[in-house]
Amino acid sequence: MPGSDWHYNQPMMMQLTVRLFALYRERAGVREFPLELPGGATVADLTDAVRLRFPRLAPPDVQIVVAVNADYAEPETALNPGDDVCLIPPVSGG
Amino acid sequence: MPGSDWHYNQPMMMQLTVRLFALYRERAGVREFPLELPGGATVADLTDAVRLRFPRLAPPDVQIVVAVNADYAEPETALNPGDDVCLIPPVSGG
Amino acid sequence: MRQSNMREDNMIELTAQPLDPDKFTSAVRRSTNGAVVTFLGTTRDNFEGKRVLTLEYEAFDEMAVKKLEEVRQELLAEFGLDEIAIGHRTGTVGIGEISLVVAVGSPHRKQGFYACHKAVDRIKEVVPIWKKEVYQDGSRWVACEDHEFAPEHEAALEGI
Amino acid sequence: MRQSNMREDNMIELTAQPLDPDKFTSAVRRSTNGAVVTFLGTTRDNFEGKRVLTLEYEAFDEMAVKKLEEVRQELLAEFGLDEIAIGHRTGTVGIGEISLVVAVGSPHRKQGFYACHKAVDRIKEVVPIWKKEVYQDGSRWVACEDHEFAPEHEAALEGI
Repeated sequence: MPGSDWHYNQPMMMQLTVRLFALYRERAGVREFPLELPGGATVADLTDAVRLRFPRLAPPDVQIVVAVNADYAEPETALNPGDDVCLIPPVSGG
Repeated sequence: MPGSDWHYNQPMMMQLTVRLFALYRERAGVREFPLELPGGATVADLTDAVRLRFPRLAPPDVQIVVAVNADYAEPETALNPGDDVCLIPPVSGG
Repeated sequence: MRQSNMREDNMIELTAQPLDPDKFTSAVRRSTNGAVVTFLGTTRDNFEGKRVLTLEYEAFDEMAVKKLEEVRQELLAEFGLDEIAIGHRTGTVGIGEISLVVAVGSPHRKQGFYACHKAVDRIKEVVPIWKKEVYQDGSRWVACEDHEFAPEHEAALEGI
Repeated sequence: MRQSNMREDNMIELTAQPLDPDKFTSAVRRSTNGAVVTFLGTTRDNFEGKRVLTLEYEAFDEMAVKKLEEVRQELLAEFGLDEIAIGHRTGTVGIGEISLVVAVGSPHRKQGFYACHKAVDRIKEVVPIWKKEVYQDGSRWVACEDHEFAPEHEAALEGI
């Protein structure tokens, strides 16, 4: 497991579990997946990583909306280890 | 009973029954009363006659709304014998 | 005593019995559309700080049903709705009970909200129904504020 | 399986059970006021001519309840209402059933209508709930039209 003393030159990595709902869950074919990101990574870094892993999740011109700890997060929001991260396709309740 | 042959100079009179509701019924103290008006009388003639008979029914600056045959009537509407005439105080349903 | 004055098409009801809102919303629900907007008017327990004990609704029944149906037809035509159902209480209505129910079934919620709002406004404007608030020490016909005899009116009538 | 996710104050409900509109209107009725406006969203039997067999609602439960409560608090503050109660179905919902109920109790009907309308709009914008229409020959996540892969998107992705 990566840690601050694993290598002095290596940025601290954080382990996240990303959950998916509805359309995204079906397109990815998984309910959740583990994702490792550098310490200090933002929501935008996360969606970049998600697109690399699941290129067919959303068209390039569609922003992937992310909820962090059950609230909508901006692309520049910094992530922290242990955050609850969910990918939110366009909602259609009612 | 007055009729066209009662006196050749007498205009034909018509007999109406005027019904009252709610505030007007209570102020007049009657549910209905008979009213004799000249043939060709209008709703305005009727409300004039009503005010003479029941001066305290409505203030002078408040128009007495009249329904003829269960529909709102204009002051210039001509009345006919047998019309169902009702005095409609300001409504307050709901 | 007349207990209910329900039209043949069952979409207008003037009744001395308690109104069941579910009956009206059910009457306008369609599996082809998606929006039902309902208004319930309920009787208040106070007027300008005075405690209201009960309400008495009086209607010119025949004309009231006719006007309710006119309002219904106007709005059906104006907003392209599926259905409107309207119920109004008459007689003695206890505090907190439903005196008016207007249910609108609509393909689009926006039209449903507008139509229901307009229906309630129109009903309060044109339907010959009157309510009287009964207090411990008297009563008052509602919405007749500008129609009460002010002192100058009383004076003007003295000479008649 | 979670059947119901009712908050302590009982004004927000996310549930896999049928919604009873009367429960919500009753929760917001007050004898101190006079207006209850209710919206019922019901499931449609068709989409662009295709027959819909059933609907599947999926929710991010924890966040959905939180967002519903936020919408409720926003509108209570904005419109000076007495109370708002909101219910939303999850799971499989048959055609013609109620998927959403919003009931607003208000001293004034105008505010009641505005608040109820705005509540429905906000719920459809911000609450993480998704519906899927199930047809004889497939299914579709609703409101994802502009989010589907158009042919040029498919092409752009070929190289990845």
